[in-house]
Amino acid sequence: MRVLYFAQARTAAGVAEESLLIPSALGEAALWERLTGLHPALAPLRANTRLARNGEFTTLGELFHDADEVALIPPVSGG
Amino acid sequence: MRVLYFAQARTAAGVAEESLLIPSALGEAALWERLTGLHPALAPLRANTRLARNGEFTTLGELFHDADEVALIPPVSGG
Amino acid sequence: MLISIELTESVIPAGTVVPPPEVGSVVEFRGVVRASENGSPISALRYEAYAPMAVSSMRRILETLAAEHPCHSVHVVHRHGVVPVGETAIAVTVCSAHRGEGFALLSTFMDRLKQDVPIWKVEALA
Amino acid sequence: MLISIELTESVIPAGTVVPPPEVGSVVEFRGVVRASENGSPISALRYEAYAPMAVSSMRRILETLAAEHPCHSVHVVHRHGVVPVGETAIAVTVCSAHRGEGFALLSTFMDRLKQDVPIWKVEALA
Repeated sequence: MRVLYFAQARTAAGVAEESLLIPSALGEAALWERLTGLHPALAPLRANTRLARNGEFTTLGELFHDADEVALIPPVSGG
Repeated sequence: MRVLYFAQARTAAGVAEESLLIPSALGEAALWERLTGLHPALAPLRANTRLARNGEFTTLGELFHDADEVALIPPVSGG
Repeated sequence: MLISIELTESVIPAGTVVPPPEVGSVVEFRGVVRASENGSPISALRYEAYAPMAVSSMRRILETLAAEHPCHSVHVVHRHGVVPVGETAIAVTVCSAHRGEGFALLSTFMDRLKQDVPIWKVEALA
Repeated sequence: MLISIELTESVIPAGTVVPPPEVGSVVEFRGVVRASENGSPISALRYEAYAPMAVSSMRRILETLAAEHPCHSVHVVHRHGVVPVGETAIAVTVCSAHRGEGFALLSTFMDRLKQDVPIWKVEALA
Protein backbone atom coordinates (compact mmCIF):
# COMPACT_ATOMS: atom_id res chain seq x y z
CA MET A 1 0.00 0.00 0.00
CA ARG A 2 1.22 3.43 -0.91
CA VAL A 3 0.43 5.96 1.83
CA LEU A 4 0.50 9.70 1.14
CA TYR A 5 0.73 12.24 3.94
CA PHE A 6 -0.33 15.81 3.31
CA ALA A 7 -0.09 19.10 5.20
CA GLN A 8 -0.11 18.55 9.00
CA ALA A 9 -0.14 14.79 8.45
CA ARG A 10 3.07 15.06 6.46
CA THR A 11 4.64 17.15 9.21
CA ALA A 12 3.51 14.70 11.89
CA ALA A 13 4.63 11.61 9.98
CA GLY A 14 7.87 13.25 8.91
CA VAL A 15 7.50 11.75 5.43
CA ALA A 16 5.43 12.64 2.38
CA GLU A 17 4.82 9.05 1.39
CA GLU A 18 5.78 5.51 2.22
CA SER A 19 4.97 1.91 1.29
CA LEU A 20 3.36 -0.54 3.66
CA LEU A 21 2.78 -4.24 3.21
CA ILE A 22 -0.86 -5.09 3.95
CA PRO A 23 -1.23 -8.89 3.79
CA SER A 24 -4.99 -8.82 4.21
CA ALA A 25 -7.64 -6.13 3.86
CA LEU A 26 -7.94 -3.71 6.77
CA GLY A 27 -10.80 -1.59 8.03
CA GLU A 28 -10.27 2.06 8.79
CA ALA A 29 -9.68 1.58 12.52
CA ALA A 30 -7.06 -1.10 11.92
CA LEU A 31 -5.32 1.02 9.32
CA TRP A 32 -5.19 3.99 11.69
CA GLU A 33 -3.68 1.75 14.38
CA ARG A 34 -1.02 0.68 11.96
CA LEU A 35 -0.27 4.28 10.94
CA THR A 36 -0.21 5.73 14.46
CA GLY A 37 1.95 2.79 15.53
CA LEU A 38 4.48 3.85 12.92
CA HIS A 39 4.05 7.58 13.55
CA PRO A 40 2.69 8.32 17.04
CA ALA A 41 2.50 12.05 16.24
CA LEU A 42 -0.37 11.26 13.85
CA ALA A 43 -2.66 10.25 16.71
CA PRO A 44 -3.91 13.76 17.57
CA LEU A 45 -4.77 14.37 13.91
CA ARG A 46 -6.96 11.33 13.59
CA ALA A 47 -10.14 13.03 14.79
CA ASN A 48 -10.25 15.49 11.91
CA THR A 49 -8.23 13.75 9.20
CA ARG A 50 -10.13 11.93 6.46
CA LEU A 51 -8.78 9.02 4.48
CA ALA A 52 -8.92 8.79 0.71
CA ARG A 53 -8.53 5.50 -1.09
CA ASN A 54 -7.42 5.67 -4.71
CA GLY A 55 -8.31 9.34 -4.94
CA GLU A 56 -11.72 9.26 -3.27
CA PHE A 57 -12.87 9.85 0.26
CA THR A 58 -13.77 6.55 1.86
CA THR A 59 -17.16 5.72 3.26
CA LEU A 60 -18.02 3.88 6.44
CA GLY A 61 -17.01 0.22 6.39
CA GLU A 62 -14.76 0.50 3.35
CA LEU A 63 -11.74 -1.82 3.31
CA PHE A 64 -8.15 -0.97 2.43
CA HIS A 65 -6.06 -3.33 0.33
CA ASP A 66 -2.38 -3.73 -0.38
CA ALA A 67 -2.72 -2.39 -3.92
CA ASP A 68 -4.42 0.83 -2.79
CA GLU A 69 -3.08 4.35 -2.71
CA VAL A 70 -4.24 5.81 0.59
CA ALA A 71 -3.99 9.50 1.43
CA LEU A 72 -4.35 11.24 4.78
CA ILE A 73 -6.38 14.39 4.21
CA PRO A 74 -6.30 16.88 7.09
CA PRO A 75 -8.87 19.70 6.89
CA VAL A 76 -8.36 21.33 3.51
CA SER A 77 -7.64 25.03 3.05
CA GLY A 78 -7.40 25.64 -0.66
CA GLY A 79 -8.83 28.55 -2.62
CA MET B 1 -38.61 72.71 -17.99
CA ARG B 2 -36.23 70.50 -19.87
CA VAL B 3 -37.83 67.17 -20.73
CA LEU B 4 -35.72 64.16 -21.73
CA TYR B 5 -37.21 61.19 -23.55
CA PHE B 6 -35.40 57.86 -23.49
CA ALA B 7 -35.77 54.55 -25.30
CA GLN B 8 -39.44 53.84 -26.23
CA ALA B 9 -40.43 57.26 -24.89
CA ARG B 10 -37.99 58.91 -27.28
CA THR B 11 -39.37 56.88 -30.16
CA ALA B 12 -42.95 57.72 -29.19
CA ALA B 13 -42.27 61.44 -28.69
CA GLY B 14 -40.12 61.64 -31.81
CA VAL B 15 -37.63 63.83 -29.96
CA ALA B 16 -34.86 63.17 -27.47
CA GLU B 17 -35.48 66.35 -25.53
CA GLU B 18 -37.48 69.54 -25.55
CA SER B 19 -38.21 72.61 -23.45
CA LEU B 20 -41.59 73.37 -21.93
CA LEU B 21 -42.73 76.47 -20.16
CA ILE B 22 -44.33 75.54 -16.84
CA PRO B 23 -45.74 78.76 -15.30
CA SER B 24 -46.69 77.06 -12.03
CA ALA B 25 -45.77 73.80 -10.36
CA LEU B 26 -47.50 70.68 -11.69
CA GLY B 27 -48.26 67.37 -10.12
CA GLU B 28 -47.40 64.15 -11.93
CA ALA B 29 -50.87 63.67 -13.43
CA ALA B 30 -50.97 67.20 -14.81
CA LEU B 31 -47.49 66.85 -16.25
CA TRP B 32 -48.45 63.61 -17.99
CA GLU B 33 -51.51 65.32 -19.47
CA ARG B 34 -49.30 68.04 -20.83
CA LEU B 35 -46.84 65.52 -22.30
CA THR B 36 -49.42 63.21 -23.84
CA GLY B 37 -51.20 66.27 -25.23
CA LEU B 38 -48.00 67.16 -27.05
CA HIS B 39 -47.18 63.57 -28.00
CA PRO B 40 -50.27 61.33 -28.03
CA ALA B 41 -48.10 58.26 -28.78
CA LEU B 42 -46.73 58.55 -25.23
CA ALA B 43 -50.10 57.66 -23.70
CA PRO B 44 -49.69 53.85 -23.89
CA LEU B 45 -46.28 54.11 -22.21
CA ARG B 46 -47.56 55.98 -19.20
CA ALA B 47 -48.47 52.88 -17.20
CA ASN B 48 -44.93 51.59 -17.01
CA THR B 49 -42.84 54.72 -17.47
CA ARG B 50 -41.40 56.39 -14.40
CA LEU B 51 -40.53 60.05 -14.14
CA ALA B 52 -37.24 61.35 -12.81
CA ARG B 53 -36.85 64.93 -11.63
CA ASN B 54 -33.32 66.32 -11.60
CA GLY B 55 -31.81 62.87 -11.84
CA GLU B 56 -33.90 61.07 -9.23
CA PHE B 57 -37.07 59.03 -9.42
CA THR B 58 -39.95 61.02 -8.08
CA THR B 59 -42.11 59.98 -5.18
CA LEU B 60 -45.84 60.25 -4.78
CA GLY B 61 -47.08 63.82 -4.59
CA GLU B 62 -43.87 65.41 -5.79
CA LEU B 63 -44.24 68.64 -7.80
CA PHE B 64 -42.54 69.59 -11.05
CA HIS B 65 -41.22 73.11 -11.59
CA ASP B 66 -40.12 75.12 -14.56
CA ALA B 67 -36.46 74.92 -13.62
CA ASP B 68 -36.50 71.13 -13.41
CA GLU B 69 -34.96 68.57 -15.72
CA VAL B 70 -37.54 65.84 -16.10
CA ALA B 71 -36.81 62.50 -17.70
CA LEU B 72 -39.19 59.80 -18.91
CA ILE B 73 -37.77 56.44 -17.85
CA PRO B 74 -39.37 53.43 -19.55
CA PRO B 75 -38.50 50.04 -18.03
CA VAL B 76 -34.73 49.87 -17.98
CA SER B 77 -32.71 47.08 -19.62
CA GLY B 78 -29.07 47.79 -18.91
CA GLY B 79 -26.39 45.31 -17.95
CA MET C 1 -15.64 51.64 0.02
CA LEU C 2 -13.97 52.96 -3.10
CA ILE C 3 -16.44 53.32 -5.94
CA SER C 4 -15.60 54.06 -9.55
CA ILE C 5 -18.24 54.22 -12.24
CA GLU C 6 -17.66 54.84 -15.89
CA LEU C 7 -19.82 54.97 -19.01
CA THR C 8 -17.89 54.46 -22.19
CA GLU C 9 -18.37 53.96 -25.90
CA SER C 10 -15.07 52.06 -26.15
CA VAL C 11 -14.20 48.40 -25.72
CA ILE C 12 -13.96 47.47 -22.02
CA PRO C 13 -10.59 45.83 -21.42
CA ALA C 14 -10.31 42.54 -19.47
CA GLY C 15 -9.52 42.55 -15.74
CA THR C 16 -7.25 45.47 -15.02
CA VAL C 17 -7.89 45.66 -11.28
CA VAL C 18 -4.78 45.21 -9.14
CA PRO C 19 -5.89 44.13 -5.67
CA PRO C 20 -4.36 45.97 -2.70
CA PRO C 21 -2.78 44.01 0.19
CA GLU C 22 -5.92 43.63 2.31
CA VAL C 23 -7.97 42.15 -0.54
CA GLY C 24 -8.36 38.38 -0.69
CA SER C 25 -11.27 38.17 -3.12
CA VAL C 26 -11.83 39.67 -6.53
CA VAL C 27 -15.22 38.88 -8.05
CA GLU C 28 -16.05 40.10 -11.52
CA PHE C 29 -19.17 40.00 -13.61
CA ARG C 30 -19.11 40.69 -17.31
CA GLY C 31 -22.33 40.95 -19.24
CA VAL C 32 -21.64 40.03 -22.84
CA VAL C 33 -23.80 40.66 -25.92
CA ARG C 34 -25.21 37.34 -27.07
CA ALA C 35 -25.58 36.34 -30.71
CA SER C 36 -29.35 36.21 -30.56
CA GLU C 37 -32.05 38.44 -29.12
CA ASN C 38 -35.58 37.10 -28.70
CA GLY C 39 -34.64 34.16 -30.90
CA SER C 40 -33.30 36.17 -33.86
CA PRO C 41 -29.64 36.37 -34.76
CA ILE C 42 -28.10 39.81 -34.22
CA SER C 43 -24.73 41.41 -34.78
CA ALA C 44 -24.85 44.04 -32.06
CA LEU C 45 -27.01 45.85 -29.54
CA ARG C 46 -27.33 49.59 -29.19
CA TYR C 47 -27.44 50.88 -25.62
CA GLU C 48 -28.71 54.26 -24.53
CA ALA C 49 -28.08 55.83 -21.13
CA TYR C 50 -29.35 58.78 -19.16
CA ALA C 51 -25.74 59.21 -18.20
CA PRO C 52 -25.75 61.54 -15.16
CA MET C 53 -28.59 59.68 -13.50
CA ALA C 54 -27.17 56.27 -14.46
CA VAL C 55 -23.92 57.14 -12.72
CA SER C 56 -25.52 58.72 -9.66
CA SER C 57 -28.02 55.89 -9.23
CA MET C 58 -25.32 53.23 -9.48
CA ARG C 59 -23.32 55.09 -6.88
CA ARG C 60 -26.29 55.34 -4.56
CA ILE C 61 -27.11 51.65 -4.93
CA LEU C 62 -23.51 50.72 -4.16
CA GLU C 63 -23.31 53.02 -1.15
CA THR C 64 -26.49 51.48 0.21
CA LEU C 65 -25.27 47.91 -0.36
CA ALA C 66 -21.88 48.65 1.19
CA ALA C 67 -23.53 49.02 4.60
CA GLU C 68 -24.71 45.42 4.46
CA HIS C 69 -21.83 43.93 2.47
CA PRO C 70 -18.70 45.94 3.26
CA CYS C 71 -16.14 45.62 0.49
CA HIS C 72 -12.91 47.33 -0.35
CA SER C 73 -13.76 48.65 -3.79
CA VAL C 74 -16.18 48.38 -6.70
CA HIS C 75 -15.41 49.32 -10.28
CA VAL C 76 -18.26 49.54 -12.77
CA VAL C 77 -17.88 50.17 -16.48
CA HIS C 78 -21.00 50.19 -18.65
CA ARG C 79 -20.84 50.62 -22.34
CA HIS C 80 -23.30 52.64 -24.42
CA GLY C 81 -23.70 53.10 -28.15
CA VAL C 82 -23.27 50.04 -30.37
CA VAL C 83 -21.82 46.94 -28.67
CA PRO C 84 -21.03 44.05 -31.05
CA VAL C 85 -21.82 40.43 -30.22
CA GLY C 86 -19.23 38.88 -27.93
CA GLU C 87 -18.15 42.20 -26.46
CA THR C 88 -18.67 43.27 -22.87
CA ALA C 89 -21.61 45.59 -22.20
CA ILE C 90 -20.93 45.84 -18.48
CA ALA C 91 -18.05 44.85 -16.23
CA VAL C 92 -18.32 45.04 -12.46
CA THR C 93 -15.34 44.14 -10.30
CA VAL C 94 -15.61 43.86 -6.54
CA CYS C 95 -12.58 43.61 -4.26
CA SER C 96 -13.14 42.49 -0.68
CA ALA C 97 -11.33 40.81 2.18
CA HIS C 98 -13.34 37.59 1.75
CA ARG C 99 -15.47 36.26 -1.04
CA GLY C 100 -18.83 36.14 0.74
CA GLU C 101 -19.40 39.88 0.85
CA GLY C 102 -18.04 40.27 -2.68
CA PHE C 103 -20.49 37.77 -4.17
CA ALA C 104 -23.38 39.24 -2.18
CA LEU C 105 -22.65 42.82 -3.16
CA LEU C 106 -22.07 41.99 -6.81
CA SER C 107 -25.15 39.87 -7.38
CA THR C 108 -27.42 42.25 -5.46
CA PHE C 109 -26.00 45.21 -7.35
CA MET C 110 -26.76 43.54 -10.67
CA ASP C 111 -30.35 42.86 -9.59
CA ARG C 112 -30.80 46.48 -8.56
CA LEU C 113 -29.14 47.79 -11.71
CA LYS C 114 -31.56 45.81 -13.86
CA GLN C 115 -34.48 47.41 -12.03
CA ASP C 116 -33.48 51.01 -11.53
CA VAL C 117 -30.49 52.25 -13.50
CA PRO C 118 -31.56 54.27 -16.55
CA ILE C 119 -29.77 52.36 -19.30
CA TRP C 120 -31.59 50.67 -22.15
CA LYS C 121 -31.01 48.20 -24.93
CA VAL C 122 -32.73 50.28 -27.60
CA GLU C 123 -31.97 48.41 -30.78
CA ALA C 124 -30.84 44.99 -31.97
CA LEU C 125 -28.78 45.28 -35.16
CA ALA C 126 -29.20 42.45 -37.63
CA MET D 1 -20.81 21.80 -19.68
CA LEU D 2 -17.18 22.27 -20.65
CA ILE D 3 -14.88 21.85 -17.67
CA SER D 4 -11.19 22.66 -17.59
CA ILE D 5 -9.13 22.29 -14.43
CA GLU D 6 -5.49 23.10 -14.07
CA LEU D 7 -2.98 23.09 -11.23
CA THR D 8 0.01 25.28 -11.86
CA GLU D 9 3.10 26.65 -10.16
CA SER D 10 3.11 29.68 -12.49
CA VAL D 11 1.41 33.07 -12.29
CA ILE D 12 -2.26 32.84 -13.31
CA PRO D 13 -2.90 35.41 -16.04
CA ALA D 14 -5.90 37.77 -15.88
CA GLY D 15 -9.14 36.95 -17.69
CA THR D 16 -8.28 35.08 -20.86
CA VAL D 17 -11.69 33.51 -21.46
CA VAL D 18 -13.28 34.46 -24.77
CA PRO D 19 -17.04 33.91 -24.48
CA PRO D 20 -18.74 31.98 -27.30
CA PRO D 21 -21.88 33.42 -28.99
CA GLU D 22 -24.45 31.87 -26.64
CA VAL D 23 -22.80 33.22 -23.51
CA GLY D 24 -24.20 36.38 -21.95
CA SER D 25 -22.56 36.15 -18.54
CA VAL D 26 -18.97 35.67 -17.48
CA VAL D 27 -18.47 35.49 -13.72
CA GLU D 28 -15.00 35.17 -12.31
CA PHE D 29 -13.66 34.67 -8.82
CA ARG D 30 -10.04 35.22 -8.00
CA GLY D 31 -8.70 34.33 -4.58
CA VAL D 32 -5.70 36.50 -3.87
CA VAL D 33 -3.03 36.05 -1.20
CA ARG D 34 -3.52 38.72 1.44
CA ALA D 35 -0.67 40.55 3.16
CA SER D 36 -1.49 39.13 6.58
CA GLU D 37 -2.37 35.69 7.91
CA ASN D 38 -3.83 35.33 11.40
CA GLY D 39 -2.85 38.93 12.12
CA SER D 40 0.82 38.61 11.14
CA PRO D 41 2.33 40.16 8.02
CA ILE D 42 3.43 37.63 5.43
CA SER D 43 5.13 37.75 2.06
CA ALA D 44 3.68 34.57 0.54
CA LEU D 45 1.78 31.38 1.21
CA ARG D 46 2.89 27.92 0.24
CA TYR D 47 0.16 25.65 -1.12
CA GLU D 48 0.29 21.89 -1.32
CA ALA D 49 -2.07 19.74 -3.38
CA TYR D 50 -2.90 16.10 -3.74
CA ALA D 51 -2.99 16.84 -7.42
CA PRO D 52 -4.83 13.91 -9.03
CA MET D 53 -7.55 13.88 -6.37
CA ALA D 54 -7.79 17.69 -6.33
CA VAL D 55 -8.48 17.68 -10.07
CA SER D 56 -10.89 14.74 -10.01
CA SER D 57 -12.81 16.06 -6.99
CA MET D 58 -13.19 19.52 -8.56
CA ARG D 59 -14.48 17.88 -11.72
CA ARG D 60 -16.96 15.78 -9.80
CA ILE D 61 -18.22 18.79 -7.80
CA LEU D 62 -18.69 20.77 -11.01
CA GLU D 63 -20.47 17.93 -12.79
CA THR D 64 -22.83 17.60 -9.85
CA LEU D 65 -23.51 21.34 -9.68
CA ALA D 66 -24.07 21.57 -13.44
CA ALA D 67 -27.27 19.55 -13.08
CA GLU D 68 -28.77 22.24 -10.86
CA HIS D 69 -27.08 25.28 -12.42
CA PRO D 70 -26.48 24.53 -16.11
CA CYS D 71 -23.70 26.68 -17.49
CA HIS D 72 -21.71 26.73 -20.70
CA SER D 73 -18.22 26.30 -19.29
CA VAL D 74 -16.10 26.48 -16.16
CA HIS D 75 -12.38 27.06 -16.08
CA VAL D 76 -10.50 26.50 -12.83
CA VAL D 77 -6.84 27.25 -12.27
CA HIS D 78 -5.39 26.67 -8.81
CA ARG D 79 -1.83 27.47 -7.99
CA HIS D 80 0.42 25.41 -5.75
CA GLY D 81 3.91 25.98 -4.42
CA VAL D 82 4.79 29.49 -3.22
CA VAL D 83 2.26 32.22 -4.07
CA PRO D 84 3.39 35.77 -3.20
CA VAL D 85 1.08 38.34 -1.62
CA GLY D 86 -1.17 40.00 -4.18
CA GLU D 87 -1.01 37.11 -6.63
CA THR D 88 -3.92 34.87 -7.54
CA ALA D 89 -4.08 31.50 -5.79
CA ILE D 90 -7.24 30.42 -7.58
CA ALA D 91 -9.19 31.71 -10.55
CA VAL D 92 -12.57 30.28 -11.49
CA THR D 93 -14.38 31.57 -14.55
CA VAL D 94 -17.95 30.56 -15.34
CA CYS D 95 -19.61 31.27 -18.69
CA SER D 96 -23.38 30.92 -18.89
CA ALA D 97 -26.32 32.21 -20.85
CA HIS D 98 -27.52 34.36 -17.95
CA ARG D 99 -25.89 35.51 -14.77
CA GLY D 100 -28.09 33.73 -12.23
CA GLU D 101 -26.81 30.24 -12.89
CA GLY D 102 -23.24 31.52 -13.20
CA PHE D 103 -23.29 33.18 -9.78
CA ALA D 104 -24.98 30.16 -8.20
CA LEU D 105 -22.56 27.64 -9.67
CA LEU D 106 -19.50 29.72 -8.84
CA SER D 107 -20.32 30.51 -5.24
CA THR D 108 -21.49 26.96 -4.48
CA PHE D 109 -18.38 25.54 -6.12
CA MET D 110 -16.15 27.69 -3.93
CA ASP D 111 -18.00 26.54 -0.80
CA ARG D 112 -17.57 22.91 -1.80
CA LEU D 113 -13.94 23.39 -2.77
CA LYS D 114 -13.16 24.81 0.66
CA GLN D 115 -14.67 21.71 2.27
CA ASP D 116 -13.53 18.84 0.11
CA VAL D 117 -10.77 19.56 -2.39
CA PRO D 118 -7.40 18.32 -1.12
CA ILE D 119 -5.37 21.51 -1.34
CA TRP D 120 -3.77 23.14 1.67
CA LYS D 121 -2.12 26.35 2.74
CA VAL D 122 0.82 24.69 4.45
CA GLU D 123 3.10 27.60 5.29
CA ALA D 124 3.02 31.37 5.64
CA LEU D 125 6.34 32.90 4.63
CA ALA D 126 7.42 35.97 6.63
